[in-house]
Amino acid sequence: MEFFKRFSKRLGFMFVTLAVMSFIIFLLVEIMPGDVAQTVLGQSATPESLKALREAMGLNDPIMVRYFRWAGGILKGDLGESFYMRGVQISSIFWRRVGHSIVLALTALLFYVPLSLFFGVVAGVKAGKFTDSVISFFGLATMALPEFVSGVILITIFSVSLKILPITSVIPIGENLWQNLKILVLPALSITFVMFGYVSRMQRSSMINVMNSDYVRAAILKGMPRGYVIFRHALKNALLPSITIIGMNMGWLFGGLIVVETLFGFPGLGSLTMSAIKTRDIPLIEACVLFITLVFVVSTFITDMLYAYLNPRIRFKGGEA
Amino acid sequence: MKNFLLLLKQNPRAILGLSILLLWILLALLGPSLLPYSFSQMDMDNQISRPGLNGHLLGTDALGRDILTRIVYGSRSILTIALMTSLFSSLAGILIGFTAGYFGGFWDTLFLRIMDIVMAIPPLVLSMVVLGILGDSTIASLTIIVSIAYTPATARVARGALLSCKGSEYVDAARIRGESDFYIMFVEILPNTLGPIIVEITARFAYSIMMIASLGFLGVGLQPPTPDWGMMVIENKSIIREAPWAVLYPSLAIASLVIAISLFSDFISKVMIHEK
Amino acid sequence: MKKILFALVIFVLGFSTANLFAGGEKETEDKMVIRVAEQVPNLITPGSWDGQAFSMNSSIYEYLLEMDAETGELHPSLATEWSTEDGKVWTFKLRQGVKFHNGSSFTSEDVKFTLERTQDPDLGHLKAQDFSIIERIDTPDDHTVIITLKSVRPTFMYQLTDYNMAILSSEYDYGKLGESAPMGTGPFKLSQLVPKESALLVKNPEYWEPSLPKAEELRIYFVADMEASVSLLEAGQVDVVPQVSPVIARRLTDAAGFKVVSPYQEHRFVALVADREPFSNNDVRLAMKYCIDPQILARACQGVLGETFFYNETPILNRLAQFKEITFRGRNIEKAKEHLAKAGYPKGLTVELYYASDHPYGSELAQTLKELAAPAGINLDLKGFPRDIYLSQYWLNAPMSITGWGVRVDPSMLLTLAYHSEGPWNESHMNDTEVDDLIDSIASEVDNAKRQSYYDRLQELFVERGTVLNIQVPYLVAMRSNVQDYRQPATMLCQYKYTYIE
Amino acid sequence: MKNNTLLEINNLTVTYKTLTDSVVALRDLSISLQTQEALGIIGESGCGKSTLSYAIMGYLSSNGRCDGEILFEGENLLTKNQKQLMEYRGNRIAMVYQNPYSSLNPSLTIGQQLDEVTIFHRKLSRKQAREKTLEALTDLYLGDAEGLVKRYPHQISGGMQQRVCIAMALLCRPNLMILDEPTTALDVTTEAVILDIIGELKRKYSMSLIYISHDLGIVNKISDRIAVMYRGEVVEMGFKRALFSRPSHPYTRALINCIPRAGVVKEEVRLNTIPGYVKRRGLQETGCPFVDRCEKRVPGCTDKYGMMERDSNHYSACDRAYATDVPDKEIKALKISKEIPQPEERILDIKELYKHYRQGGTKIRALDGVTVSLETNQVLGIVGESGCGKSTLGHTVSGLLTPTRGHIIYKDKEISVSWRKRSPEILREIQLIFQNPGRSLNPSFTLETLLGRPMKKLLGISSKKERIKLSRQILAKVDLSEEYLNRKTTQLSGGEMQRAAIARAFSIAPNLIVCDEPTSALDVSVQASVLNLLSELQQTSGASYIFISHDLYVINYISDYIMVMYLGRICEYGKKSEVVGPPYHPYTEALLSAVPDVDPSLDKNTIRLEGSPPNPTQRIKGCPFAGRCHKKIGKICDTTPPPRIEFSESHFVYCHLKPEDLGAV
Repeated sequence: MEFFKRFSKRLGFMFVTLAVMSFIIFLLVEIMPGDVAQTVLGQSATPESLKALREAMGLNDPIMVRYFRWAGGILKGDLGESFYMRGVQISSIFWRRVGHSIVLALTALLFYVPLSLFFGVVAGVKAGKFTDSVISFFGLATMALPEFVSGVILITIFSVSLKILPITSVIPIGENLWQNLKILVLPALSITFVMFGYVSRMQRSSMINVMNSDYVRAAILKGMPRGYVIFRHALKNALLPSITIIGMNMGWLFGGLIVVETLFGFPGLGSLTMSAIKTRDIPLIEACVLFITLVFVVSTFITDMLYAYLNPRIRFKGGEA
Repeated sequence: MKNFLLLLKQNPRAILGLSILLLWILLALLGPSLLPYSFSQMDMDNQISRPGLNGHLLGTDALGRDILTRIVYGSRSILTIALMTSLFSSLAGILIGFTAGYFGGFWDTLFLRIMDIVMAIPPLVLSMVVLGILGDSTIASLTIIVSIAYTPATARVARGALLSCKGSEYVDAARIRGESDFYIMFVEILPNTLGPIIVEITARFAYSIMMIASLGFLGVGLQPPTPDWGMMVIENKSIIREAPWAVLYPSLAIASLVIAISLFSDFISKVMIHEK
Repeated sequence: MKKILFALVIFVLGFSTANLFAGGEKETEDKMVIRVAEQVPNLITPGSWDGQAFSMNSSIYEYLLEMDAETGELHPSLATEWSTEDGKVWTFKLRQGVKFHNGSSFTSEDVKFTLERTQDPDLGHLKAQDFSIIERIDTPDDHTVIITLKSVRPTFMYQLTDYNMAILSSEYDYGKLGESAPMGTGPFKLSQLVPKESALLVKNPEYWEPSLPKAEELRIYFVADMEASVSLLEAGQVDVVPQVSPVIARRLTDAAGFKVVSPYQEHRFVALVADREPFSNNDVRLAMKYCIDPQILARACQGVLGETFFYNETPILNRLAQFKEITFRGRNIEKAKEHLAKAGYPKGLTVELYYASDHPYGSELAQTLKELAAPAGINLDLKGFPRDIYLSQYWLNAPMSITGWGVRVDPSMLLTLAYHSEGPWNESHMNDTEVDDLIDSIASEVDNAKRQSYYDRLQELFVERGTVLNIQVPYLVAMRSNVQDYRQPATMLCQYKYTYIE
Repeated sequence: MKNNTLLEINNLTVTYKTLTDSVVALRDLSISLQTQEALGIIGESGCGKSTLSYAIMGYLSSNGRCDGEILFEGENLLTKNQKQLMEYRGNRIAMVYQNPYSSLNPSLTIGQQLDEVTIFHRKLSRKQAREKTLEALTDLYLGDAEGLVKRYPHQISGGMQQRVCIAMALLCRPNLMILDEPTTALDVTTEAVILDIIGELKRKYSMSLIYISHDLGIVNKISDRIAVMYRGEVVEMGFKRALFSRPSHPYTRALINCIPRAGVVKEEVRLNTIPGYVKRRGLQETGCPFVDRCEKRVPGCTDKYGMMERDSNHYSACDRAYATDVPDKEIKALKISKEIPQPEERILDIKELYKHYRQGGTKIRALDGVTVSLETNQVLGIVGESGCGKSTLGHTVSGLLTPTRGHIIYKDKEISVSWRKRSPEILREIQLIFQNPGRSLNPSFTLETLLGRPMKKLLGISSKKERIKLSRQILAKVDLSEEYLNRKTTQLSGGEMQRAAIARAFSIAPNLIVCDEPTSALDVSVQASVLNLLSELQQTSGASYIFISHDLYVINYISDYIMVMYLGRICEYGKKSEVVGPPYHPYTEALLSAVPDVDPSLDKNTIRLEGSPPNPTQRIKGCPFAGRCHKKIGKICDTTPPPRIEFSESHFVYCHLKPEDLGAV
């Protein structure tokens, strides 16, 4: 029962956050200097054409009316028409790009989550010894590399000198991402560096805390072999906090995505956001930023629930004997 | 302070971090006057020349400008912005975190919801949108934007530190002496929460350098010709085949500075724990 | 529970790594395909097309007349013949049996629609000013068009070769579909367009010239930066990459299997705005001119002065016939300081220089100009913006700016646009009656010798008190050596129908 | 090695290498333990008793170094590596820890954690192991064992968790069980039950025990022989009766005298205190560890030193406990008149006080209608187990908490409001002393600021010089020297910190001081000096106290009136002598029987209170104690609130029993 109550409360918060977020994004783009119509028409703008375009885009209506029209559209899945590329429906290019970004994000997750958890645990168990200082130093070094720095280094190694991986991620026409998985490797690796450093350090400290806890000492003094104690007693409690950390870091991951997709020209949501901001294509900016926020909020929610479900102290709150 | 030096001696990694950091600070302060070239001086005779050739230790970029000078100048702007950012976001963080944590109830939940919302947008995206809109990013606008992006994180740490002290008896003792809330927060509790807050400030320092460099890379960094490490990487990316050093050295500069600070902040957190 | 989780992770990891390296080569294609990597296109509807995505539009749309890439003469295309007696009334005979891609037939009605469309106020057509000269358009039959101008324009036929004057179908709604589904009478038809990513064009089976186009397909990849496009070229994934930088051009010509052509020159006009401080005073303009060292500017753009790179103080390209050789004043900091002192700025001045930071040569030129002007005390405060923001927010009302201008075979078209006091794109806000008269008489003068004398006078005037620094940069196109017969005349429209792969 | 000696430890020395120097935890320690024998180890905190237990289990932290030998059934454990030790741990030597909650894995069910012991050591199948587990749980009188095995540790009470740990230790019928302060974290009544069970199981499975505690009373109850440890050494070892009646080492004698016991009251005697505090032991230190604090010190003490057999089976490192060449320090009794001084006027009047607050959805009834009053210059002692509302009462009086209903009248002024709305005089006149001295003084301030602040704030003394003068005077009163002024709290010992807190409270001459368990966080010897200080200051300043504690003997020592509380309500109230003697409220009777006494001769049969622990969230219609009362008459106790029975005009009890039944002991 307690778990369900917590679940519905968090769900409520999530929707509230999303609603407020959508309004803030709408507001943020509203306060943009410069007139939207002027941006679209560019150098060919004449007073009459500006008026006509503003009318067509309904820019003269009060802000709240426009917000609810836009929000209504979003809920119905219609992301509206791009200001910049007139006549082009945003959803036509948006979802394809989102698909690519999610695959890239998942590949990055597949690379760094198992690696950082494994090395975090090993460093924690062998705290103070040589392996620990090697892993910690490596973790610290990689954490300090912004995505584009590690990307540039990877390019110079793999593309410029070894020439085995493409320097830029372009999907030939008529093919899809699954036929060109090679373009995923370098972008995913660049993100993996930063995230690995961060998560492995967290996992190491949580592992050390658990190894020094009373119940691990009690288990050892019950005569249980050290390996068994680590696997059975320590690991489960040590991995729990990492779930929230990975969930909380999705925001960082998406920040990284933007940098990496720009560096490698990867046709994903990040580079789309970048070109939207560059061309001030307002509906596209709103759609991209809202989607990034949605993914972030949903992932935090999922990791919260996963943490609550796996942690018996929260799942079985009631039933005090 | 005594055991600070003592601990330092036993921790080679911290010494490494501290020395690199001091080197960069020294370079930022004295560097420009020592170097023969100015950061925008164009030596047209040897554009894209290899490192070490004709007087350019780290070679030159496409416009024949000395890369070493530009990196040294770049360190000056990135260090100032990062320093100011971590200070502003920490001050704001402490103020917000403390008030929310101390008064609790409505304010606390309001604060948590706002923090959720502000942190919902990844800091980089938030800054990108705002800077993309403002157009020209100066040192001031970059500092403000990055500080806003990082205040939630510091506020959360400050709030956590306060909550751990708020329950202890010396706060109750102060209360029944009739002390004002302000006195309790900033005279009684603040000195005991300096540990985690200082650790947070140094960590924030490292992260803001990474973020400023990333913003530069995305093209919303400082207006040229003032050198900005992130911008240097993207400017020279198009000649990465001919002049890999023009891209590599700024990247290594960023990496070295951030690693140095992370090593040092790692050490600071050990000292703080030892202090308790 | 833990064991299943573990097995799942191993399976997924194994699957993705195996797949990564099994990319494998696609099956070799028998059809002849030309693959192009180009800048991400901005607005592509004719009329508001700012001329970036050449390959796509120049293959889908066609024009009344076509320019020969070598000689620059005009050849019949959709119009078979054209004639005028007094330069005021022009008659065009149209080609028979031509069809639009959507099947509708090409008639004089479509030409009339295209010309009248330039004056549509809601559209903001880029050629509105040039074609306001038209008095009346008559279409006696389906294949003849008679255009009566308000005043004599001997070179009027060149106006019809401008890239924005593609012949559009009167029944097709370009306002709504122009960006998502462009449609014309050209040699290639649009088969698939993924905005901001790629475009697939296929051979137009009913093209009026049966033997053309030679290639079956034209695949265009829109790639953000030039380095990425060149790496695709080197990796053999594309055949042609337009608009490469001189550095890369040099690298490719050295390497085997590639070649670089330079079809024409482009302008980079540095506008010294005449109606605002500080450049309203001609002395300040002269001071700025004395700071310029063309050799340094050429080097900054990796070009060679006099070969791929030219500089003068008039709006006329060195390579054009109308160009008048005037000896360059040479860089002279002392003279520059004198002029500044005379103009009332003994201690120098600061002026904001706006430019498009992501447009080729933009940031290099801006930073070099700042470096060149500094010794004379002129401090240029650089303001770089992405191209679209620059064009829409800052261009036309900045004190000093660098803007890229395409080439026009007939310079008078450029002069009326940019330097006539009523010109829509008068970025330097020039308001000089003598210049206006010269431009008007050039446009209307029938006699070639007399017209050339006006050009010469105009160029002397610009050197004396002009408001422009005309930096001419090369437009380089890199391609694999097996790409044959690549043609791109001064109208900037590349003619892929002739190109073939060996 | 005599034939039935189970464990023999010879010259065991353990040193820890810290950052700056190395510390000696155990020095040249020798103990032997026979089969089926219970050895009690008593010693104050920091004397190395836990280090001893971990040394035996072979689990010293990485910077620890062990010399000497630990022979268990003839085998020297120190020579064994971790793999070989595995065979001993949990199988032949088992250990139970102080904090049951943290020694059970939070994310494994209780069943899983017990089964794995027999699965590993006895190679049983999963099903057989579960049977053994259920069997062990019923041994510990844990009803509904089937349900318990599926639950997680956080779902059961502290007492039950400790029983589960003991069951876990017994699974393989170990020959030796080491108990490291197993009941310190539990309530007195729960403690009594567990101690009984341990005694029973020891006999049933003929195990030998090592019982480690700082509380001499508990050790008496469980063990036959007692070893007294001080700063890493055994100073005396022998049978408990001989040790209590005729202690040989001065430290043992001092230790026994400073523990408040039945019948020891402030009117008759000042508690014997041991000056100074336990210092860390360096490598080079030789001679008697107690020399710096011993009253019977003679020059020879610092060099000649060593354990010797005083009489049969009674060893000690020194026999000068009752040496006459140095006279006993004469302890001047407080000049307190026998009976309680005439009440000048009523200082505090509490009427029908309620305090309910909400914790995560459930309503906690901390105070459920308390009416009591206090005269000037008197000490009201409040005693009760954890969760009975005694601290909440103290906090509402001192203004930290606002009462839900009811009135608190202080010198005919209504103060049932929180500290925000109280006038400065009230804030000055009512002070609060906290349980944990370390946390009640701000760690980053010096004593000077700590003492100066209240004077500046509440007495308005603006001049710094004046404040320092006053601070010096008050420090002298709590016998702390002047140079303590510029020391930070982190540099003080536990006792010194509490004395500083008391100084701070008295620095502004309050009339009413609420002492919330001021001594329970301190060592026994330090506790005595604080209690003496508090009663002295109370007499000289004429202030009145509300003294809260869970230790009945401490309350008996210091208070004039005693109030026994249970689940937010009063069970019994009266003068000290009336409450401690018959007639009793059943709960008082149970409490008195449960408190272990230092004197082994009076072996009391403890009243075992079974039933569910007190749960403050339930609405109580009848008597709060009905659920556990051993004298429950019937339904009436559950349904109707007990009437108030007056034994004298100052002594009353809330109970349904007739007065004469309550008289029975």
